[in-house]
Amino acid sequence: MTFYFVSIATYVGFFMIMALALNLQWGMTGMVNFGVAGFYAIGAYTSGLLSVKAGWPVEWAMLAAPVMGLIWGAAVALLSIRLREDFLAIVTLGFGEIVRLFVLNEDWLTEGPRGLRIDARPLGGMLDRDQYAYFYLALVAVTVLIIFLISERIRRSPYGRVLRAIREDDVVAGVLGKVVLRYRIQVFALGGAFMGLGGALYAHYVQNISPDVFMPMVAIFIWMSVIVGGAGNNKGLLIGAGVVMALLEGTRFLGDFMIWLDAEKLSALRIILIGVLLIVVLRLRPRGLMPEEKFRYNP
Amino acid sequence: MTGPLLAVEGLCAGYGKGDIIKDVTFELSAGSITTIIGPNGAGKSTLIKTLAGVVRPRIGSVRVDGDDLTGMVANRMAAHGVAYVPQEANVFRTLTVQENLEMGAWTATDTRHERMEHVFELFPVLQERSAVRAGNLSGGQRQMAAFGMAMMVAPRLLLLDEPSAGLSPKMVGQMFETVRRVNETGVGVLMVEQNAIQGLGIADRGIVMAAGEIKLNLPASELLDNAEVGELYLGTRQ
Amino acid sequence: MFGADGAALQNAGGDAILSVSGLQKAFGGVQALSGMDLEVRRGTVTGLIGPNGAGKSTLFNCMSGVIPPDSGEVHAFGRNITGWPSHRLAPLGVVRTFQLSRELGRLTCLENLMLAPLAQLGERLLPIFLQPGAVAREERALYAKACEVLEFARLADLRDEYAENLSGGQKKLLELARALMLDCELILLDEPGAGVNPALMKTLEEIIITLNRDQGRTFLIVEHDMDIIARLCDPVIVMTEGRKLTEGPFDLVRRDPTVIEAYLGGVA
Amino acid sequence: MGQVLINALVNAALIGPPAVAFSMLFGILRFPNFAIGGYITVGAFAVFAFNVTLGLPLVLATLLGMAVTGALVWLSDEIVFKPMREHSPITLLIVSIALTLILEQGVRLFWGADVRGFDLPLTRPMKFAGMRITVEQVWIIGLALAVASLTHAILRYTRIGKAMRATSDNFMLAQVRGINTGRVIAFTWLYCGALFGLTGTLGGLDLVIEPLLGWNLTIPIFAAAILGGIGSAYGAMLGALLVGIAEELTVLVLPSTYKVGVGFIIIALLLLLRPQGLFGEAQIKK
Amino acid sequence: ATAIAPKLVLGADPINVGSLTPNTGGGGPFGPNIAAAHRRVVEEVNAAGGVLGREVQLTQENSETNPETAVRAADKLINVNQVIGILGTWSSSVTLGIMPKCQEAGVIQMCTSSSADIPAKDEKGLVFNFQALSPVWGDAIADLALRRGFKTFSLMALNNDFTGSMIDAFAAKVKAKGAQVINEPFFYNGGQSSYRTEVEQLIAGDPEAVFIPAYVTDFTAVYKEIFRSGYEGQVISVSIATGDKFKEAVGEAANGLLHGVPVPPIGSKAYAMYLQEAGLEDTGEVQHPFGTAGRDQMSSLLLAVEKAGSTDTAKVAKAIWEVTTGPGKKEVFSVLEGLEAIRAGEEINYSGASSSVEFDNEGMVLGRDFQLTEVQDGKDVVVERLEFKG
Ligand SMILES: Nc1ncnc2c1ncn2[C@@H]1O[C@H](COP(=O)(O)OP(=O)(O)OP(=O)(O)O)[C@@H](O)[C@H]1O
Ligand SMILES: Nc1ncnc2c1ncn2[C@@H]1O[C@H](COP(=O)(O)OP(=O)(O)OP(=O)(O)O)[C@@H](O)[C@H]1O
Ligand SMILES: CC(C)C[C@H](N)C(=O)O
Ligand SMILES: [Mg+2]
Ligand SMILES: [Mg+2]
Repeated sequence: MTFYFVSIATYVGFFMIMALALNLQWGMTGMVNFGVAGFYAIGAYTSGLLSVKAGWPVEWAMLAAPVMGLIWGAAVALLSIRLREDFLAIVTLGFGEIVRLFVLNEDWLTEGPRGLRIDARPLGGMLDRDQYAYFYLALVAVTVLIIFLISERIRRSPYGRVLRAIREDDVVAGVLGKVVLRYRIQVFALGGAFMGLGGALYAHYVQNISPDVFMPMVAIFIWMSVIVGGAGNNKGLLIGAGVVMALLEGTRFLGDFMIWLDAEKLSALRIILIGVLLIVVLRLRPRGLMPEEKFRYNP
Repeated sequence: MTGPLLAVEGLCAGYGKGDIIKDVTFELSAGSITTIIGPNGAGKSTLIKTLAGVVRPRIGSVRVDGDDLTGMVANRMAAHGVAYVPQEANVFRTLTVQENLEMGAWTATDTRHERMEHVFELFPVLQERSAVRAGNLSGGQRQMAAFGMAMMVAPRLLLLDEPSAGLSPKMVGQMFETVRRVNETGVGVLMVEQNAIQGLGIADRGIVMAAGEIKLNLPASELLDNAEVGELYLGTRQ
Repeated sequence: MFGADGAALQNAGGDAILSVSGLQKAFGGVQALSGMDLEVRRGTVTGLIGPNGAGKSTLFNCMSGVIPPDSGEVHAFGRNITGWPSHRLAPLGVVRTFQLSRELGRLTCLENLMLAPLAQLGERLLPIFLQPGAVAREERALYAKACEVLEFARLADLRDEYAENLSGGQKKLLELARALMLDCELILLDEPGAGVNPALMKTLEEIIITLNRDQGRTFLIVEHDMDIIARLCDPVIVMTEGRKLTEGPFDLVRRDPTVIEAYLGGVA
Repeated sequence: MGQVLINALVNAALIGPPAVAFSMLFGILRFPNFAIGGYITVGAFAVFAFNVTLGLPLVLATLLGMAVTGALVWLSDEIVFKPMREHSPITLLIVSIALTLILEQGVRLFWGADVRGFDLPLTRPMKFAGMRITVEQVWIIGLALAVASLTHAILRYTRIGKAMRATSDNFMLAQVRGINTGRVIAFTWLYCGALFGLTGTLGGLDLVIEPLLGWNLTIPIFAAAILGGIGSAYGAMLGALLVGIAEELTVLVLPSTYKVGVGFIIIALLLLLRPQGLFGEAQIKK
Repeated sequence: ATAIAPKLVLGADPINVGSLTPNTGGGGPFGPNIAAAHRRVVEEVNAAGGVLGREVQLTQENSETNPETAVRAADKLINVNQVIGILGTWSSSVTLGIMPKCQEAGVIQMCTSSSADIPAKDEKGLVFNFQALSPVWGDAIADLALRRGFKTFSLMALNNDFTGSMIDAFAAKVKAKGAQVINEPFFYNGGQSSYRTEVEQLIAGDPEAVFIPAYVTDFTAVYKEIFRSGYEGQVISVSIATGDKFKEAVGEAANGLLHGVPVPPIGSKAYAMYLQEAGLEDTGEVQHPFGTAGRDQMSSLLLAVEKAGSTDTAKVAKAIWEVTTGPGKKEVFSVLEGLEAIRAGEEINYSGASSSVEFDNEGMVLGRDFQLTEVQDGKDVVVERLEFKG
């Protein structure tokens, strides 16, 4: 049982990384990113392919993932300079799908639908199975912490203030001399980098990735984490990630109590329950469990 | 019915926690104009929104012509003859000027054409721009459209929130003149104005609001002459 | 046309820091600007008046990079700024307000103001991590300044309120206060007085006058309140139908029959 | 090439009506409602139940199915969305995704995941000038056109339509002018619900009835509506046509596996040229 | 005759077995059958006194046909339920997706997936596949199709691993036998809003026959489109896509369709037993191609546990071969028969409902018959059969 919790905690960690990144892009800056799964995939495949096919040391491969995420984040932001919020939604959604189609179809590179087996992992072979689980959890936790601190610093700084101003009204921000485009690109790229790193950590943890992993559903879970936690609030969405995972996993144990249901009905019921609980949570806490805090300067 | 057209008693209302307007009581007699003045954030718009049914009252009562309309939602208020022109967001931006005016006549479609003629006479520029979406009007034109919408029905009570803001001096004069003429047909008018001199100029009574409360409620001419009021709210004292 | 007064005016102001020539802008069939010309001289508080729909706000939009003009040129501080994006203007020294206030709703009043000043160190990504001390110091200075401006605008009590929760007039005040936070030499105000309580507006006028006299800031003000124009502005430019009608000291302009006919009506 | 056009037209006709409905709902409630997938699926199964289980003729079953779906969609508003009116669009978006999961799985709970079809034999195409089209497809196209014109006429000329546009523009002001916004919104849900029910039938005819039917249509619908400019009935139809054509033409240059992706790229390019959508109007705030 | 059947030993730890089936998503039409079959076997065994005197405790999870969810489900089965084996994965991406976790924890996997990567990636010899690998399918179906005399083919397939290698094998066989593949074989994605372009592309060269390996959901939509396109040639697919539900959904238009599949030994004893257990009538058609495998998975696992006398997975894995594979042993057709025989000290060879269940040394099933079927009057009629020759 402990190991189950350790591994679930690790998955929560991935969600947290992704949610922090999304919060930076959307919660703080107002840039809708429906292509979360695409960035996740970019990170996962970059690191996976570099370590499996190019023979890079796994640590280097994992560091290349955020770089790749950064580049693509900047590219997507540049492409959508002129777009309104809802259009950014389609462009990013499309981006996520294209990434998935790419890994699905370019099997000469990615192994396509067969999936990529990744045996390499950091400190692989030096720890036994139990120790390794703890080690990886620690690795993910440290990453979450670092990204959290960076995000918090941004949020509390004048930089974060500009981001929120852009979120509210980009024309006003422009008239006040803020180079809106630069901020948008920086933030989207930074978020992309965090997502890339999240993808890399995920890939080397599950050790087998395939295009099916990066379906839009993953993006939906990340969005849920941010919304349930409280958009704009980094602490809140850490909780949000936990809550969403608890919903996803907790409902698994349903079967232990409702043994009279057959597997198909049970799995339908489980997803229905996730949906209902989600609606209830949002109904009770529309701005999330921990809404964005107001800033009070008291120097 | 010989009582007042509008009777407000002990009204409290607000948005989040805490009341913005506190224990407001006043009456407006039929066929009269009352102008509310006061500093920014005094709660003038909140009061008028509460009377229009946009903000829910927490305590107190609102009666129009003896009917208890307390807590009634805005569309039913409108059906009861209350016409309201908001301070902000007062036109349908994506509808054309003409459609906006038609929306003004929602509760009284029969006299729509004459009334529209009348509004166009008043503000010829609206006729010129009648096919333009209201969101693309200039600030003042938009204000005319908003006012014009309220002119599309024959209300019992007209609630105006800063109708003169953004209008050119010439138009301000015309607008107040129109209000006066409408009033003469027996419509009660309650109006918030920062242009106090002119606003009070056509009014029977003036109310000074500050910090959510009614500070003074006097005949308009007395208020205009009141030195303290002049200094604090009108900026007339040098 | 203005004789001696016109000459006096020439001397009163310095060189033109903002000039617009032949500006045209059409929306579909509506010619909002049709060859607008205008000069704003350094150190003046210039008024811009004209009937509703004359094209004043459109002119502001074209000058501040919010929309591109169809033709014509805009020069500021000796540079041709036609078609520049708005974020390049503030560093050059031009800032504007909006007629319908555009507050940043879910920022507090204080934040709305602290956001405004240009070239803040803390607005760049690396310094917030590498020079936290300097950023904090800068923030303290901004904070002090913002508090001061909030005080003037009588918004001090609301400093931690979200701007979306302000009253209509308060939003206009915030709009003005935000522009005053920037150290811009040229400030364009679109109807700062509309909806603001006249007593308070007087205080604000004093601030504008102080900024103009003591710091040499230049203002271009669109306003329909003739008292404000009379007290603040010299010269006054009148526009109708997308172009300049006349220009001069307010006392002269207000007696111009064409101006009375088009704009003032019987009242003023 | 002609065939490509016909194919694109059929695609568009399938996506068009729900895109119109999506666009209307977006316009009036200000959030992208991703529960459309669930609604369409429910619609398809409702029609299936009337048509196959109860043995009613397809046309009648469709009408009944549209009514049922309309009612259900309206009910979903009463129960789920109405109490959340004030909340941010993205929160509502997430809620609508949760709702689509519930609807889809609810269908699965009753009917399982098997594929199904209506009681209507498949037909071979009619041929002319080397192009092919089936009777069903002609119907689909005709219905789509009818829906677009009807919606346009309602919005433009009827009282309720004007009330809908006013409500979608400025909710508070609409109330102030005396419009019963609650009733307007209820009508909008019912109308759009009926369109989703219709899409259930058309989708079931063209593709296959199964719980994910609606989900598979969601993204093209979303893209078409946005592309057309929110709130415009003809815009949504034209958006659908462009999405259809984009996807059809892709295959001429790239492996068809990239079809969906290229559709997106073309949409992105179009939006870069015309950021407000095809029929949307740019707004300049002053 | 059950004198030796032991009663459940009270207080003994149960034997934990996990079932991870695609109850929703792409495998949704098949998962529930597999899950139900697993449960039936376990119930039967428990009712008869369990294995090694211990109760078998079954935990069932839904993979959603999605490796991301499946990995977490597997995590739960491994760490919470402490299962010795995870049975029933269907899609290759799921089977491969959970493989690292299973290998690390030493958990046996039993699947019906067809990716050729499965044996390659199974480093510990813990994976047993109850399904022929897809190249075998492609080869066999091509062989059967060629016997019908077609000379030109066009190919397209749902884009997944299962169909990918099948198409290659099919094309290779076709060419080897002197017929032609006239298009550049291509893939399409499931879950699309239309398949018109794909069909257009497929029939462009007017081939005599088209081969489309796919899953039932997308194939139904594709087939309708082919029919509506007016294509008059022969459509060939795999039987998993053309079951009863498919025929109901497309109605008469299904007539004339050819489909091939590795078949349970129809008419065999175990298959008949399966039909009875599942409450199905014997229609002479292939029913529950994967449910049958589910039965065989659970049966062979439990037999192997009994045989190994322990739940040590390495030993159990070895015992799986012992109870299923090899000549000269007593043939058993159900788990109870087998348990009885093992307890009686006999060597057994389990013959299943999905196949005779013989594994090669990589754990891949060997003995599968193939059959080509034609839909006539809404019914499957066998036209060719390719029997597995041991
Ligand atoms: N986006 C637009 N589309 C169509 N017409 C427009 C648009 N913007 C402005 N106009 C028109 O251009 C003219 C000038 O508008 P502008 O807002 O510049 O006037 P203004 O001088 O600021 O008036 P006010 O004093 O009322 O604010 C008006 O007639 C207006 O209707
Ligand atoms: N939506 C809102 N939510 C919370 N507080 C609000 C909201 N609207 C107004 N307030 C607060 O209520 C108070 C009164 O606002 P109101 O709009 O009634 O003032 P007003 O007298 O009309 O001012 P003005 O002359 O500036 O229009 C203000 O302090 C404002 O901050
Ligand atoms: C149909 C099955 C035999 C194959 C399985 N669906 C796979 O993806 O490998
Ligand atoms: Mg107000
Ligand atoms: Mg203006």
